[in-house]
Amino acid sequence: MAIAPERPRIDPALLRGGDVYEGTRIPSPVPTILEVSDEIRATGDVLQVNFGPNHPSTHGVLRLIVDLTGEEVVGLKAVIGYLHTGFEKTMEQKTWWKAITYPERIDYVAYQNNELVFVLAIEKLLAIEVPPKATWMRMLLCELNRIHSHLVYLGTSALEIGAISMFWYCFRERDLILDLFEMVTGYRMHTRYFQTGGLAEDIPIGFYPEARKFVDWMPQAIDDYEGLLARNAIWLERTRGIGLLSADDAIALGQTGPNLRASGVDWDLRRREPYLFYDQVDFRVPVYPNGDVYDRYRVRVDEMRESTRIVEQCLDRLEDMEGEPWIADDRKVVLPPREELHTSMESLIHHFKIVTEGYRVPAGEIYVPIESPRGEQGCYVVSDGGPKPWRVKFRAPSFVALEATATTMHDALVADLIAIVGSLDSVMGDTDR
Amino acid sequence: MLENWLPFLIWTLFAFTIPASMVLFSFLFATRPKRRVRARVLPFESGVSEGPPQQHRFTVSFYLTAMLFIVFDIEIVFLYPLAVVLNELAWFGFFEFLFFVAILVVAYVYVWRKGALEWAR
Amino acid sequence: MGAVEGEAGRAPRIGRKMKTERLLWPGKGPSAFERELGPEELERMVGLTTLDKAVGWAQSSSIWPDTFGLACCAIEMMAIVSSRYDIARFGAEVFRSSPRQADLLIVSGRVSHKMAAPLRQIYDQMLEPKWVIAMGACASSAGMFNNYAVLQGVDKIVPVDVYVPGCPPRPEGLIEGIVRLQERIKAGVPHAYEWREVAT
Amino acid sequence: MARGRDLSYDDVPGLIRTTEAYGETTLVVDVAQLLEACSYLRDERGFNFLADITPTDYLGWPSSDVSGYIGTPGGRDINDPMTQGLQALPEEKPARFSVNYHLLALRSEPARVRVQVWIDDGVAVPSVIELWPTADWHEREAWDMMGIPVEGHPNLSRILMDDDWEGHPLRKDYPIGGEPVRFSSAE
Repeated sequence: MAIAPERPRIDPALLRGGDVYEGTRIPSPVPTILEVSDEIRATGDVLQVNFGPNHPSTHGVLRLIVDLTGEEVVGLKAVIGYLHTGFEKTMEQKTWWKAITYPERIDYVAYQNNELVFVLAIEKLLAIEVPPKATWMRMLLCELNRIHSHLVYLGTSALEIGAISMFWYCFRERDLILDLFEMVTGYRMHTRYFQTGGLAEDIPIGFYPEARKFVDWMPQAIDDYEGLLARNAIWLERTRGIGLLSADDAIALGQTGPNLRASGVDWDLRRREPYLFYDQVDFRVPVYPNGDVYDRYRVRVDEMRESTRIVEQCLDRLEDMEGEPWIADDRKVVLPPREELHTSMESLIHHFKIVTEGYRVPAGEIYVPIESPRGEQGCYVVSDGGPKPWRVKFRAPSFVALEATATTMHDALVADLIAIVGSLDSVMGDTDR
Repeated sequence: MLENWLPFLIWTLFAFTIPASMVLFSFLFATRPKRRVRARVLPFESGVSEGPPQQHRFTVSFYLTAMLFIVFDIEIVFLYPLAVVLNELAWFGFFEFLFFVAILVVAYVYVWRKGALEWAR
Repeated sequence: MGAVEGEAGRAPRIGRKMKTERLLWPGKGPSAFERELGPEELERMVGLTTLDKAVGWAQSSSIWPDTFGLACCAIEMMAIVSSRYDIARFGAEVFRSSPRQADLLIVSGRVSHKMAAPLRQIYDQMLEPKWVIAMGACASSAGMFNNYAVLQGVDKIVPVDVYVPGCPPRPEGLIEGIVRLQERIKAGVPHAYEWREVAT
Repeated sequence: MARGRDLSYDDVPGLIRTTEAYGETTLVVDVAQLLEACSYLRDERGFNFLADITPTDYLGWPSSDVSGYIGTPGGRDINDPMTQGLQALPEEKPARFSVNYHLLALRSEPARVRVQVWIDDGVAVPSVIELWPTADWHEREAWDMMGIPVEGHPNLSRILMDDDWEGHPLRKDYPIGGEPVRFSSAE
């Protein structure tokens, strides 16, 4: 049973290199399990090792059952599910309003993007018009969150490969970003700041100068990282030409985001299917041709620079938007302001209805994809017109990224295994949902 | 005769008492395990270890790496006595040392060109 | 710090600090345990000799956590090692990955049923004296996930010493949990597995 | 074969109906001809990327009236006054389970389509691993969480739940589990 007997040609307009090896390296009967070939099994030297749930180098509770001959990886099987939290079942029990806080815990490194994708899905079903100030602020926070996610990736995967000081560099900037989140939303992680129809609160007064300071400082910080790693002989030796993934295999395995752009396919949802105001913002989509660990690193570092530029442009727009509404004023869905409750009976009824039973979303099903730091984060929502979602399903880019472990493990050593799993940048909460 | 051995004896005394005290104190003050648990006997395999460690055959490439280590690293042992008497031997000792290292470099280049340093592909 | 109320009617005793030396924070005053139990009862109950105090001080000053990162709390657990929060000031920055060398198991994140068996096995493989911190709402009580997949509180399978609230708790919150644990060790409070069986 | 935005999908084999809502096209396909439809979409229409396979359980889909702010299928008209009374019954579903294949044409003018298949409990769905290898884990998750048998899948086993777990948690008749809490707003 050949896998994908003949692949459809990829649109050459999207390709920037990416033909890293000819043919396909996807293992044949089961695309996600690398079987030990018979002659190696015959030598009897195969040692099965558990990179189990509690392993320092797997990011979270991923379990890899690896067959080794000496240092060489000849067999691999990923076992997931050790962090399955039953999000989708739990969200079906909660009203729309309460369910918004669940998606943040799914991909707990890119929490703003997850929350955004669920809120966008609800707003699309409700056909609510979100004020521009809220949309710009959402874009700003999501880009800050993208930098935060890439910093956590860079810090931990460089730590695994041996560049331990990178961890302290990256977590220094991460805390700067979390200070901004804390100033705007009141808490460092899982901010629950996006509300159906806009934002939960207005933007605090001192936020813009603080964000300006961060935007001015970030490019030098990225220069520090690149100074440490870009021409570091050990880093190049450990990452270049390792974990190869060609453009065909990447698309066949459903890779998205930096994993796809590092394999030479120019595909970024912010550019191809713009949502929010990404078409009014100018940024460059970094694409690299070689499809190895080093290119995934380069894509993510360049994306940090681009995100800083986007944050800067969002700030320019936001600064002359003082006093504009930051949430829609559709009383059926949005809580009326507090002071209005004392005077008008009608808003009291609205407030009561929204808080107790929850607003209702018209019946229908919808799939909204956005570009999260790991790739296409889709949210498929089915509503039966009631106050609770009927079905919520998150298309998790990390779930798909781990499918590529078997393909990228082609003649890798044990040390490369750690670099490859780190470069796929999968978050286990997102994988197991 | 004794006095030039005295410093050595004092040094040996310290070298013996310090590790012994560590072992003794850690044994004396250790808190005994409350319950004998089967899991403690198992090897740690990231949380999913089933049974006692089975015997595995290790590939021959590890043997090769061990041999290389011995060839190039244990040579230092031969250089210790040289270092002690180097000033008496003066130049002769130094050239002897250079000749010794030259042999090693030849061996190193041979091994390197043969590709033994790369992991057996 | 507030006076420690004695029995009804008696003059409230001003809680004075225990004899255990307060190197870190001399002016801090009595810790939570000393306030609750009062210095005399605790010392009488536990009967600390100077040797126990020395061992307690040694154990608490270098408590090595096990890298047991599960979910979002693991990211904040990593943050306590970073330069701004720096757990090295409390001697706990060495994160050991094997349970043989770890004293403290920080359960950081939600424990799914599939992960419960490995968690219990790792706890058993840790050598005494060992302590457990349930970090975050999910480890303490499954937090917002009251469903089929998540273990309702890690103290159902592992005796827990300190519960740290928060979702995820701030790095300062976790450091406060570790400092509280150190005070318990110095005060000689017995380990969780000695006086608290696993909650059924 | 027109490369441009050919919007009509009438020549998809096994097509039952096409619905357009919220800017998305949904092709309801007969389950027997799912493989032909998918390979046609992939080879002729350029949908070379499978984003997601999503099973949904419609057991107990509300046949009763649904009051409240029901708007037109195209979305709500905000300025006309909302009526409180019964507006529209959500339409009846052909079968209990719907399996949705979200396809994406990864090309310069991108296109998305949802291939929807309606099956009852126990009916098997053909595996599309041959067309898109990424379907491997998606189908295993569909089997694990919703109990949808996938025939032709080389390694159909549980992926998220424990191997000895009984029942399929995401089904509507599967209890939410967890512990009863004293003060819960769950009505």
